[in-house]
Amino acid sequence: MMSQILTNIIFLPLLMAVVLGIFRAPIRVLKIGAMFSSIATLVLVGILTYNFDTTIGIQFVQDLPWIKNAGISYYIGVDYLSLIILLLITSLMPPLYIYMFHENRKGYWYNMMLLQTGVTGAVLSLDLILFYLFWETMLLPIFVMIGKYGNGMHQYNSMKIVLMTILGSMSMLFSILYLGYIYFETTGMWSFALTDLDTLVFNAQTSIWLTAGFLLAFAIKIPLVGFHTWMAPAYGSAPTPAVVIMSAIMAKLGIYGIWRFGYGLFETTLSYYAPTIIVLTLIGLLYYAVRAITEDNLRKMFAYSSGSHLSLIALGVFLTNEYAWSGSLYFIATHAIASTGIFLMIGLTYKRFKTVNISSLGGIASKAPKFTFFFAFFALSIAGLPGTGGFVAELLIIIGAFKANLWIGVLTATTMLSAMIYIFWMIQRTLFGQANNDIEYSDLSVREIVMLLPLLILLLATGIFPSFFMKIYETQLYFTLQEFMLAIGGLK
Amino acid sequence: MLEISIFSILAMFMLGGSIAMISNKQTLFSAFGFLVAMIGLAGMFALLDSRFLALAQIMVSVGAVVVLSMLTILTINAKEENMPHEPNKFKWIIVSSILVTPFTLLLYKTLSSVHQNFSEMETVSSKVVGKLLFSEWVLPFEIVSILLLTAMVGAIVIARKSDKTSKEQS
Amino acid sequence: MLSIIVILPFLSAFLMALVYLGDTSKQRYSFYTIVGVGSPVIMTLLSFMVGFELLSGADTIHETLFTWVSVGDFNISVAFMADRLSVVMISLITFIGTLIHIYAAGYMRDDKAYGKFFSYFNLFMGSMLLLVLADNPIMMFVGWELVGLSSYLLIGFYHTDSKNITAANKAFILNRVGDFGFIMALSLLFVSLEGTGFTFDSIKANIHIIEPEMLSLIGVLLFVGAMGKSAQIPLYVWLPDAMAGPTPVSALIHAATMVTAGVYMVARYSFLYVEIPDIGLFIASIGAASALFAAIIASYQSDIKKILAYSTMSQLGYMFIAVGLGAYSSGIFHVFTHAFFKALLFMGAGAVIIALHHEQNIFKMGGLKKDLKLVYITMFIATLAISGIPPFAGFFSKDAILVSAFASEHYIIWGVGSLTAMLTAFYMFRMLFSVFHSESKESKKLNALPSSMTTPLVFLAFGSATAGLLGVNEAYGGSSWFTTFLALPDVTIHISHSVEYMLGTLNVVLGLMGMGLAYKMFAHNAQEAKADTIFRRVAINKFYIDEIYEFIIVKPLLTLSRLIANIIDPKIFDGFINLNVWGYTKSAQLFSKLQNGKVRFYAMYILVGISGISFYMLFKLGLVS
Amino acid sequence: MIEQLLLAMPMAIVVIGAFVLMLLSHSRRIKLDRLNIVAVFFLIISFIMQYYTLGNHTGTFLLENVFNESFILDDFATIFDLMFTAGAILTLLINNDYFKSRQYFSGEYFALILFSVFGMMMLSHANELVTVFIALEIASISVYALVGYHKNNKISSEAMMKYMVLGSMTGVFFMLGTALIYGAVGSTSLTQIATYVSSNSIEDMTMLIVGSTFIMITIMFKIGAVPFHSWVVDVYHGAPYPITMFMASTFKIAIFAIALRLFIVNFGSINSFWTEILQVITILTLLGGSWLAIRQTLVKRMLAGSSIVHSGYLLIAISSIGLGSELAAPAIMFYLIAYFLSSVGAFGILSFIASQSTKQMHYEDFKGFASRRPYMAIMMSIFMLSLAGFPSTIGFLGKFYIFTSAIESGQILLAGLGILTAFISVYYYFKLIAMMYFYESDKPQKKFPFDISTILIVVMALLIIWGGIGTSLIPFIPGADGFIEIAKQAISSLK
Amino acid sequence: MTPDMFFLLTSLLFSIGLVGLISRRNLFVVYMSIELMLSSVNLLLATFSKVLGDASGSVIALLIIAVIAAEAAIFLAMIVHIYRENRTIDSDDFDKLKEGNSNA
Repeated sequence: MMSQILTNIIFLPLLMAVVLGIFRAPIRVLKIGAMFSSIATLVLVGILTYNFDTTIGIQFVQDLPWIKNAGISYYIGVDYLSLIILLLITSLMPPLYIYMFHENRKGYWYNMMLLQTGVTGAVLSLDLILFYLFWETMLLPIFVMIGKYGNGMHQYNSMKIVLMTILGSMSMLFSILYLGYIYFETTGMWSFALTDLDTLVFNAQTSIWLTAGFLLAFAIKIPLVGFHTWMAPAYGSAPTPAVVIMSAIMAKLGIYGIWRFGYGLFETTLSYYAPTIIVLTLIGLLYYAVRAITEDNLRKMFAYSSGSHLSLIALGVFLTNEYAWSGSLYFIATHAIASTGIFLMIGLTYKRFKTVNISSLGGIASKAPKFTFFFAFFALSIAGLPGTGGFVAELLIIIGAFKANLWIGVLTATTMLSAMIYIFWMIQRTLFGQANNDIEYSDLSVREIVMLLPLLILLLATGIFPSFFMKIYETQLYFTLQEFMLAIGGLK
Repeated sequence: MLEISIFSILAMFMLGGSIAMISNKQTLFSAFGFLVAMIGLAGMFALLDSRFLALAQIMVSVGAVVVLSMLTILTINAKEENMPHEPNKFKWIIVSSILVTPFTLLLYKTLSSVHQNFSEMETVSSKVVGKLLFSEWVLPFEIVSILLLTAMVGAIVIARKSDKTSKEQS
Repeated sequence: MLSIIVILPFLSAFLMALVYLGDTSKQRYSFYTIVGVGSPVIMTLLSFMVGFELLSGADTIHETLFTWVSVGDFNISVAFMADRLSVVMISLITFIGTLIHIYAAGYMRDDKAYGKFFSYFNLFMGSMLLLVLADNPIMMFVGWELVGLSSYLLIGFYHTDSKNITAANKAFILNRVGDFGFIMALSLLFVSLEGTGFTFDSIKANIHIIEPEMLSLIGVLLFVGAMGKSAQIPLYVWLPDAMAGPTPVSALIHAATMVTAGVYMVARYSFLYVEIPDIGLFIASIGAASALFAAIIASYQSDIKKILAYSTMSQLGYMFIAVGLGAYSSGIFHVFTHAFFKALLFMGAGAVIIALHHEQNIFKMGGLKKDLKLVYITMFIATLAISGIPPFAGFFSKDAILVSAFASEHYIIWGVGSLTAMLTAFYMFRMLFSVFHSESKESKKLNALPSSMTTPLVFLAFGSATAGLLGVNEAYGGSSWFTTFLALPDVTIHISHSVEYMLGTLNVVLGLMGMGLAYKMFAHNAQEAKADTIFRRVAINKFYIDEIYEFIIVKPLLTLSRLIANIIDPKIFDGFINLNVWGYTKSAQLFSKLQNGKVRFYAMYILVGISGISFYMLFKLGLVS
Repeated sequence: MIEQLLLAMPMAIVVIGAFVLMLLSHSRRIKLDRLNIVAVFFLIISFIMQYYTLGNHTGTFLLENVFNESFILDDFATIFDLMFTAGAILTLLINNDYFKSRQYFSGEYFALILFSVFGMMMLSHANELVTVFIALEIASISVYALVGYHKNNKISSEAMMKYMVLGSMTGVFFMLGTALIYGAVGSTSLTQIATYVSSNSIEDMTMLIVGSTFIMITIMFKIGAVPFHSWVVDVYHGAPYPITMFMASTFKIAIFAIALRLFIVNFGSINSFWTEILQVITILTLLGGSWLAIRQTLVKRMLAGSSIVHSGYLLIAISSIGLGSELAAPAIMFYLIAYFLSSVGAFGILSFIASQSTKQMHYEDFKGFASRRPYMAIMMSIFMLSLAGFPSTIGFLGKFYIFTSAIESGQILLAGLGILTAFISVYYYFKLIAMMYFYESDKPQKKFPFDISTILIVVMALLIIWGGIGTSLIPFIPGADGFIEIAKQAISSLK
Repeated sequence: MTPDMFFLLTSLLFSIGLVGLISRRNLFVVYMSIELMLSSVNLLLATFSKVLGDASGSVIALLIIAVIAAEAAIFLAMIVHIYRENRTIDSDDFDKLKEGNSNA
């Protein structure tokens, strides 16, 4: 059972969707089925985590030949890095389904199940082509969800996100193919397995180009500044569950990619790109934050906020010291939870007031205190409020940044300031002020609280007991870091 | 020497005929030009010791094809006003002549780069041709018949007046 | 015990929040009062117990709960430490806090969000105690941040008025500017000390391994943090606006406790600052400038709470003069005495405001001394105390500061301090006389004040009168008990008693001069100053600092944001993409123009292709040379 | 002898079928779907017979004493034969509804299809250039007639006229090339040409090279390479749906059958000579095709434009062959299978929709298609994704092999351009998906019609998915591996 | 008499056919141009036949004549059909399928 647990985790939602689809399940059954698949995967991941050995790297490996003569294999496994994102995905799905409880359009549910399979698969793949398959597959449900169920210029925006991300993945595909070819040239066999490709030695020029291919894909997905113009429109148009997945999971997969494939394959070349990317992330950190200040649409505002924080995470990844790395990894998790929270709140705002424009909101606090509490809590946790996980992560990244360089440190520390400005101004205008008596302000229902409470508790827990959560990755993260340092010869 | 003068005359006929064909406004005159060229070609075949070919050329090309075309021209009874007016014809001819030059040059240079002389050979009589057709070339010969059949079916299909008046689009 | 002190207020805050959110419509006055006021009482008792423990000889008390983060050398535990400095602070905070809680139970009685208020209030207490009792800089920073947050919540307590929220935002963001400095300082400190542990004890032990330049930078950045929290130039602008919150909030947070966190922090890092006296001088200069500046503005304000706010800022300036010049104990001593009389002044002001139906302009008050006798007396004591009239508390603490300024031979700072002392007396009595002495302007019936509001005044008045006695120095026959108890690395003062007497006398004289001037101008017919000279206009408008900030920071930031939104994003980044797309579609358009439907054109394209290939072949095959 | 005759049977059956249908078509009493069944019957028999000859032959000649070396029997040809017959069967069956809905179809239609299939089969088996030319003419002439089949329709006639003029024009170049090769070699037998090529140096083979370049021009024209592409969009548009499908899938493959044979076997040692020309043409084709496809509003025209792009991908692999890539030839075969499945499916759905209305299929007409016909929409999406090379479809693997072969042969930039155009193609394929899914329809949902057309479309869709993700884990069922194995087997039988 | 002369003649005839094909709008002339091109190939084949002393060239030419006949049949049928439908044989009149006219 344990040998196939990952396969089950990946394909359970897809299987459920296909079975339900073929039998044209009525919406009620569909909901139950989706919920069941999400909980079942959660349980499976729970079992997995329980059996997870934090002292070794990749485990629960399943390596089966798939397309033999191209050396493509069904090669999956989980290590500390993927486990964290896996935990996030599976634990965010049930709240999302609770959120979607009243959603009666079937496509929503099918797409969400597909999406779960896509992102889970991408995280667990250790074969580059398999990874590419899932990487692209997860785009489809997003494409449909934005285009079909979105608002605003949703058709245009969904095309935009798909085209921009596919541009990235095509460049990645090119690098993957080239990598495979180099392996073929060296060994006479085809293979796209990460472990095989890791043994390759490239010449510098090739490596630089190959890395560029990967980095473009990840930079667009994250998105780093300059590659970001799809972000705000897509977030603005997407329906809430899609936004949550995009911000909480998909953007993180960009970081994950850098970590897994960047550090897995191109240690030395990555340090060639590091200065450029560090500059980009620092610009992004401030750029998105400044942009968010005057943004009126809540979704877009938090899209920019997301961008800013993901720049921070990316920065941490490229700073390559234990603080920054640990902080980045921790931030991946906590930011995912916090942004899930805030985007769900924005979704609830939209459900209530039929708008997410700050200028049309206001005075919620005096009528709906629970709503206000949750909203403010998640917003503040995005801003890195002490006591929530985000604070720990930001602190670690800032320390890491100072360790790397004084000026990087100074610019990184501005994150303390920048998020504050737009978030507090936003809170002032949305939650506070005079209530409009013409609008009915209904407070959170029990169902909604049930959906939000786990997120809140998780955020507090990660903020108060971080060392408990960090145990999952500590050992292996340092190990990876040491290997990297050895590879670039930077180990003292 | 005699051959050269025959060749020159035939070549002149052929070139003149074909130039007339492409430059004449009147379709019938074009067809006559073409006929002249075809007959010239038959002469050339004869000059090249391919008597059977010359015969076939006269019979098929001249007798059948050209006459068929002329018949068609007459059949459809195209009036002068239904014929295309081609005001820029010569402009096009000049432009395409310039464009075609590299190709002509290539073709000629290639051809003349290899063979300089004729070899001695017996006249290609119908006997030789028949022998070859049924030995070496039997497969092409067989499928040419299918080609002709196909063309026939195709021509029937195309030229048949459709009795139905369905105007729907493809 | 320490952990209970810290956790208890958080728990009670959490409990009240839960109950409050459960059903906001219910009043539940007694529940909230018991929980909300009860927990500070317990905390006070516990603090005193800790204090006694230390008095009875213990040096420091440590308590570790659990490891918070452990990454590489970054081992941070949730741990508490009580040394003498912090025990003074927690006693002060819990004691004054309790009194203000009691006062608030009366003040806020009719507020619908009573439960929420106490929840916030306890949250604040918890954060402040965490700040003070933290055993490592990171925990201190956590408390520091949470203090800022609760201050934000409390300033914006009346959230239906957008102005209040703006004030709250301003407070929080400026605090965060300070925190920005603080976190940088901490990170640099950690990075410089990497591998030697990161508790106050270990930092103290290893501080010498840091290069002086780095240490100076850390010192400055730490002080930036203090500037934000303690409202020093240039990060002070939030403090006057913060008066938007309920008066107990102003009393607790913006007078007695939170704003002194900066002073506490500098004192906490005294081991660091003694290594870098230049930075100390810088701190002292900022303090002096803030003191004078605030005093001038205070002299032209008409809102009672704003006068007190500027006064607070001015007094904080004194404290920074002290800690900057190395007289840490004097600074903390001033924190100690100031807490009593400033809390008292705010609570008195709050009582007046409540009595006058939320009137805050001192020039619309007057002649209240008969109707609000208790308030008048207690406030008079406090005013005397703040003006540095012996034997009230303020005299001793302020005198100690000015003496150390004089002794350190920074005469300009000393001069500014003395001038400010006179101004302090002037504006405080200006306020007192306008409110209580001058002719009554309105004849509305006064609101009755509940005893829960007046009783704490008495306690504080007693404190204001006597707290100074704890730190009477040798010149005045005392033993500087307070200084001895704190045991901070003060600079030793070499100054004769006669000079001290002279300075003390000068202070008293200056104070009396200010008082006299105020009496002359405001005791009978208080008039608001007219903006007739440039100086007055500037002073009344608070030197236009808010406007300057608006102009040099807020406006450019918003402009930049709009620039990104309207130009950079759509025109440059999207523009680049769209340019490519445009180029592509344009070439597609041109290319499909070739598809004009005419067969001879198509044949022509084929000929062009053939021609091209032939051309290439001619050369490639060497058929032409 | 008998055995030899049996080997010729698949082809003979097709011709016999054509004759039978020609005769039957004159009978007014026999309905079209009966004729359809007859045609399919012959094709299926031929298909089955071919299937059993598969895997037995490498380079033997049929009736060598009669046909000399004109008719070659190898797996390469057989696999192509299988594709042609399968293509024709699918064309006939999937369009069953379409025939019935259109008045203008008559019995000769089936005869012409069968003649055309015969021509293509001959093309793949021919080992002699004149035979190739005649076979090509048979296939082309049938298709000319088929394109203009809807005679009352002006665009159908127009398409026929264009195709005929341009097709004949380039056909002449084939013959000219043949003549030149004959002049150089003294024979038109491919075997002799191969011997000649391998025994001479490039400098001595000017005439042969120029001749084969002319032949190449014809091939380029037939596959729609820029600048010989201009007919593609117009003719695909003008032809009736079944014919468009037949041309896009089957006929195009037939051209590659002969192109590969010539390029790999006969000009095997000198094929790097054309690399530069091919690369330039490839670049033009990729760009031009995507330029054309991106501007279309009519789905059929878009597919026509995109078929040019697909030719471009195939051309990348062809020049890779010239540069010595081992993978390129199987990659082409595999890609052809992938493209065959996807385009048959896509055109099948178009023709299915067209059979129910007389409207032209614009992008706009697909608005809300997903809510009217959810299953059809899913399948159309699968076809579009496969054409776009989206992973988990066979189209992705096709591109995978093409691009790896390009990288292997060092054509990095060309592979890069290919990937770029693949990216652009995402736009016009996804636009259709967007149209289907992003709009609601006010018309009621229709039931899924179970008939032979739709079932075959489903089969196509399943094959595409299976070809993309099918694994070798499940025994006996060839997945993606199976297809590429077949392709490799075919290529290896050439040598 | 050298083969060169025939080669020149062939090249010229073929090119003239090509020029006629491209520059003329009259479909008859277009058709005849194509036939002319094919015939010039025939001439080439016959020349080669004599050059190589191999009768095969002539046989191929003979087969080509058959192809010419087939093409003639289908071409003429097409012209007849097109003329009947449209009353014109001007190839430029047939541009319904041009780009941007997708409603045709």
